[in-house]
Amino acid sequence: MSDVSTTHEHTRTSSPAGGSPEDLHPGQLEDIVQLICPDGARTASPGFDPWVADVTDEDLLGLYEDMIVVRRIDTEATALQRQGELALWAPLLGQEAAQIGSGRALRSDDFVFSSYREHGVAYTRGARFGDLLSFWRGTTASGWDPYSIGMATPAVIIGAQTLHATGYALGCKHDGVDSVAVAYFGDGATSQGDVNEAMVFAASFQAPVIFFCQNNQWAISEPVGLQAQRHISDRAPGFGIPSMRVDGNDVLAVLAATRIALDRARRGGGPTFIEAVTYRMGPHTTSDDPKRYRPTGELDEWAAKDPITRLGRLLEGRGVLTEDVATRVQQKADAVAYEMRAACVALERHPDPLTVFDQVYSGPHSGLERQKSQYAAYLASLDGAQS
Amino acid sequence: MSDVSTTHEHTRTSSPAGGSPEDLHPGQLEDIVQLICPDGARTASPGFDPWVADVTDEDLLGLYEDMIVVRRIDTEATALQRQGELALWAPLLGQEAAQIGSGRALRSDDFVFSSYREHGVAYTRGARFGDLLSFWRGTTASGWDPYSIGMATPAVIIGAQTLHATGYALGCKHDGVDSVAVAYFGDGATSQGDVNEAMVFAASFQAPVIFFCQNNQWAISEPVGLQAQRHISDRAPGFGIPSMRVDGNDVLAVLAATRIALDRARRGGGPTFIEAVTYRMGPHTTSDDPKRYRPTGELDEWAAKDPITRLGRLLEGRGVLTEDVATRVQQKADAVAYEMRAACVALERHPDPLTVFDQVYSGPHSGLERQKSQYAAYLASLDGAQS
Amino acid sequence: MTEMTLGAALNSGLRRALADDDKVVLLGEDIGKLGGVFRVTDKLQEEFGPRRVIDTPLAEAGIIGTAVGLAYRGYRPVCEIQFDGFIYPGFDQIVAQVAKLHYRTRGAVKMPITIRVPFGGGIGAVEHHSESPEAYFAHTAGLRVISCSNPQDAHSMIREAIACDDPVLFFEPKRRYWLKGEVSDDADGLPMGNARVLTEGSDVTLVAYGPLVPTALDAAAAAAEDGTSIEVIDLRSLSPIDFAPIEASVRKTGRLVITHEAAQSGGIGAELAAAITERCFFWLEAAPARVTGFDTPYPPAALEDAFLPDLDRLLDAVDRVMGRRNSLTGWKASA
Amino acid sequence: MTEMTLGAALNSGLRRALADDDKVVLLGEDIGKLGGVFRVTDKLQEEFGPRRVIDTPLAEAGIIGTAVGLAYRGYRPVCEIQFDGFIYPGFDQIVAQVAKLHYRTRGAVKMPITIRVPFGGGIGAVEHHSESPEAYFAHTAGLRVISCSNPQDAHSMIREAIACDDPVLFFEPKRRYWLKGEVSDDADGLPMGNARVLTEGSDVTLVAYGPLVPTALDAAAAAAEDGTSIEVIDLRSLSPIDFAPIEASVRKTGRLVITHEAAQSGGIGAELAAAITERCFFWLEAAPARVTGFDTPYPPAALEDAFLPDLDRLLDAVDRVMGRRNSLTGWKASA
Ligand SMILES: Cc1ncc(C[n+]2csc(CCOP(=O)(O)OP(=O)(O)O)c2C)c(N)n1
Ligand SMILES: Cc1ncc(C[n+]2csc(CCOP(=O)(O)OP(=O)(O)O)c2C)c(N)n1
Ligand SMILES: [Mg+2]
Ligand SMILES: [Mg+2]
Repeated sequence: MSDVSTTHEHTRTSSPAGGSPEDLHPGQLEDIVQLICPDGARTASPGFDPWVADVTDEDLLGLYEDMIVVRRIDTEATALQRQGELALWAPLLGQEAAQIGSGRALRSDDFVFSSYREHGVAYTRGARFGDLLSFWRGTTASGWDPYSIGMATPAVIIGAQTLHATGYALGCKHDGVDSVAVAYFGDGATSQGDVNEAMVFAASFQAPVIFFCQNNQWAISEPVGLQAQRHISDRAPGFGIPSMRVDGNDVLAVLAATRIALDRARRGGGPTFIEAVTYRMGPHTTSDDPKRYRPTGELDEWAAKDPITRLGRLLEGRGVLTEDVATRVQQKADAVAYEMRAACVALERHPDPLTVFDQVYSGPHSGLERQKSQYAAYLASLDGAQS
Repeated sequence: MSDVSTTHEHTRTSSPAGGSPEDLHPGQLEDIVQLICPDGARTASPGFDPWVADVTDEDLLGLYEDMIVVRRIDTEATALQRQGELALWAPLLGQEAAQIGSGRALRSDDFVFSSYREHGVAYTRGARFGDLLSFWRGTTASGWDPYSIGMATPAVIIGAQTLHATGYALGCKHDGVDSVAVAYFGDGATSQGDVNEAMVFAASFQAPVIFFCQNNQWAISEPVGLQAQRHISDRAPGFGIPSMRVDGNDVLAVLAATRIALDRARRGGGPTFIEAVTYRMGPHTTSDDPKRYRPTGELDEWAAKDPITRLGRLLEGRGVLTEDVATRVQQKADAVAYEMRAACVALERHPDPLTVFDQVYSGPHSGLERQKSQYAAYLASLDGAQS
Repeated sequence: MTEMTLGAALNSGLRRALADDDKVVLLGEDIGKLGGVFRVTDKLQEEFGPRRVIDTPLAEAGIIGTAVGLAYRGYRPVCEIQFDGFIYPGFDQIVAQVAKLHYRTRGAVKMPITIRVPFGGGIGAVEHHSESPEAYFAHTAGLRVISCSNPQDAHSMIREAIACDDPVLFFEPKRRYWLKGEVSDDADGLPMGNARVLTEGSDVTLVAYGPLVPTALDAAAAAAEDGTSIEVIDLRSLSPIDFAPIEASVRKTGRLVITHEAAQSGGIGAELAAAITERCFFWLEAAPARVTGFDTPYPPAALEDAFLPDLDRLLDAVDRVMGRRNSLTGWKASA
Repeated sequence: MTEMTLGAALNSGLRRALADDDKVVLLGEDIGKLGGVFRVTDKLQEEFGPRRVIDTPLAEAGIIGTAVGLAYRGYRPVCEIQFDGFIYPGFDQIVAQVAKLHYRTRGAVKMPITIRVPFGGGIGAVEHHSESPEAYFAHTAGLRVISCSNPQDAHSMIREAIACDDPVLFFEPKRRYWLKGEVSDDADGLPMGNARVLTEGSDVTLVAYGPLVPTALDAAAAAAEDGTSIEVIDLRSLSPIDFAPIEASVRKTGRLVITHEAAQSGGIGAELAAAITERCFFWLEAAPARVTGFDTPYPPAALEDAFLPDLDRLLDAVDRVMGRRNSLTGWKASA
């Protein structure tokens, strides 16, 4: 007798409640939502199409431009790092659709809690270039003022921000507003206790939060199979959180899924989990060497599913992306890169040493004040000694 | 359009893979495995029956006796606490079947990692009474030598032991033995990061570990609905861990489920999650006052599903539990209680103060040695001053 | 002025904070219907509803992390950690997030989070229920760490902590929850960051905080009978430490004894001894003495009397710094 | 004797430990194929297989908690924490389980777990990658805390830590991973618990550990040119502290300077200053001086030179304890 028949395996790839998978997601591969195929074909999806019915070709071109721009930002930042202008950079290469599709779905009063790789999301929120880079240059501990763009300071501690998003969402709910908090994190992050606790709290409080996981297949050198034995999207339902698995290289599918989740949250339906299946085409950071662990061929395989190429093909097919338009988009991207580089090198490299004491506390602190004045005296004495 | 149809809800109560629920668990209520009804009737379950086919009436009587005894131990310990012989006690009242049914399924070379309420499990492992109580009396930081009975020192930090069980199980696997680690924890514990990380690690390593959750409906004053929006057993499959939901007041169903999980683990099938649905009929601990939070009627409702009564009815019906036998069992329980009380009061109340320094480290430690000798000198000087 | 226990004074301080500012929310395990295992939040959920007094799932990182998000949203969360020994699962969120977010965001985001921790031993509890983890937080930049020792301070300081825009670790002396005292709504106005001189004295400065303050006062009374004059200082703020009154006192007495229940190595006493030595080296007649818990885990209840600083150990240290006798080297009292 | 970097010396120490005892297993994030982000475990998985060198899921509590279970089963786990600032999610498992299980079980269960932590700043890294959390662990009973400062010690001490039946927090000075030195398999035999006098001196005792040991040696060399004789002591063990050689040194020099990168308040320097004052009060010519990181979070890279103790700050402190000048009070050097 096999024990398999006596226990609840629950572990097969789940299909949506009601209806067969085919009815709902004609375009999907392996139970994944896809609206634009790698070859640029638009596939119909009765379940998701209505959520992007209002998206015009103009809008699509906008998303295309966004993706071109953030890829250019990424390339430029990588170059800045190689040139010693940045200390480090975590490339988003390959994840443009996941970030632009979700970021562009948000309202300005929504609030993003991200990890360190969400430069594309930050771009959609309107982060200034200097603020995008000062952290990576080592000038400041972080960039933008979170309240100015509705996006928290990125969390480096893996997973911590998912709880912050949950708490923020609880606050929105208690405030009676329909703003939504969105937590971005990676596949590796799903192993952290914090992320699982966030799902418990979000489900318990029915908080208007979206857990947006970019499954880019890798956590530094560790493949996603080490972190999860099932699709990552299979985890949330057990916590009482509905989930979706979308092609993260399909900007339209990501947009649709995010809109669905936002709508549910705004209408009091609580949290939703989205797994955007994508790929980190670059190194983990500029310090990393993926050659040590990436199987040969894998990169090529994913290059064939490139998020920008496929939307480009669709738009070309529709005659929207003409050569002229493509040139204009590229010029915009170059202008952005130029502006960003200028903002980068303008960032202070040698702040006043005494600022090390600033903003530790919001009010006076006797201990720090003493250390600061002693340090000031010391610095002055050095001057004295040197003079 | 409703978003419900477009997202994978996955959230309905799952049924076993293949076959209708009725085929597999005729006796179950709400998708729960049950072999003995509250009225004592034995219900058939094609999936689970084969796993207890070898259980004789004599064996059942043994389980019955175990439950009577551990309930008596529990009552006696509560009395000892009221009389000031114990500082605290965490009653297991109501959870006898969950603990005896699982504990008796284990081999001596299996290893238990429990929480603080598993006195019944400790009894099945052969813990001595003094060792069961010295922690609660405040005499020692813990009781038994874990290696002597194959059961770790109970964990007070909620959920921590689930990771220990996972690590131990990984060790068993690497040692090439078929011993299994069993982690016991409560419904409240499922909210802790550690428990979720344990599932991630166990699934990733395919460790031979059983996650045995006694869902006794309460975490101190918090009802299980605050911790989990779905059945607790619904959580594990998303981690890639098959799960079962059994009537935790049905000792036979618990035995069967535990055997299934043990068998899978021994054969290299990895972890299993068991939710034993039961009820904490007493206070959280002797310091707690459930009147502040327990809805009226709830206790009565569960009293009707008492684990001991139902097995008693079954055995009476079969003519196994005669009045004579009942008396013998009661005498055994009383004898155990008597022996335990004696062991309790014999426990040292005033250990040598200098033992406070013992066993912090396994080897010499200059810092502690100095503190110890200074403290010894101080104590000696007090004697001197008082003489 | 009303007489109440320290626990009740906290309860009334929390009630006032909830009433005064609707951004104040309480989060914790069993703080609702049960009113907390020590009843410090008794009836507050009934009064302010389950959106202000929130029973959370059982996870400390979850509690603190959720509070961080609420603070981002403009709330002033007050988190209850059920017992000292259960704060560690929340340690990362406290140390890496709560403590650092103001610095990280260069002041853009405030973290007015209060984390209430019943701490210390002496109640005969089982493991993890009697710890004194305050030094971990006092070593963590970005946090303020305070502890009260009497009902009036409990009431005033909890309100001040909640009103403070910085995160505050609030250590409640659990074995003194039942200590009674007069409480008025307007305290004497001594800010929570300040130490308080409780008894003036000329021979020895004795610094304590939280649960050991009453013990220190007893020691001063006993010493006074023997003709030794002790200045007892209630530290109140463990980070930052209010050094001015201690410096002033030590410059007068020349002798310092510090006491806490936490392990000696790296405890608050180490910082106090080091800093006072730096500041008052030429005034010291003897090395500052520390009377503390040992460098062991908190022991089982049967051994806690051996572990905990008490009157006799304080007096022994007083004798030592007075050069009278020295248990450490075996020189016995002649009495 | 071979010349190698400190990182390579750790690698070879780990390799020896794996080869000598098949109960030794390595656990961590990215320690397998990648060989760790600092390559300290480079090629070890290739050599010993994925059951001995285990890439774990991304969760520090999971790593430590799994190690506890392995230790229960008789293994000797060596856990790598990728960077100092990522140890906090594992804090509860370390402080409440790893540290206490031997005491809790009255010696029945041993916890021969080594937790490797690359720590400290100076590498221009982003937040959480430059912290010095050692004081948290030195304040925790049940742990041993050590730190190496040169390749030979790295090699010998990691092997000794793994062989030790108690849990050991092993702090690796990450900015010195590339420091080169001779390494032999048989070290000089100085146990990991002992401090080492690196240079004899008569004027000032200067205690450092980990990354600041080379800085301390530089300071001693610079001071020697000015005619000041400094005795540099490499602490090596932070818990317990090996006081004997420091006491002996201070009784000779009368002056103590202590340095570390961690925040000053409640750091190792506080304990050292307090304890040495207790032990050597009548020999001290000046209050022990601490040259440390400030009581702030570790700053962004552009400010780390301001934060980190360096040669000049050490010399300033030497001048101060020598009574030569006092930057603290504004008395400037005449030079
Ligand atoms: C608590 C913690 N542990 C370890 C790290 C080191 N670390 C930084 S990124 C990373 C991998 C994260 O992988 P994933 O969550 O998949 O995100 P991705 O980098 O792929 O975007 C690790 C281990 C960290 N930042 N925080
Ligand atoms: C980390 C931690 N937080 C809080 C507590 C306090 N506490 C002790 S038991 C308990 C409830 C546990 O509920 P559950 O897991 O359902 O187990 P049960 O007591 O019902 O057996 C709580 C909150 C603890 N022991 N550890
Ligand atoms: Mg990833
Ligand atoms: Mg429970």
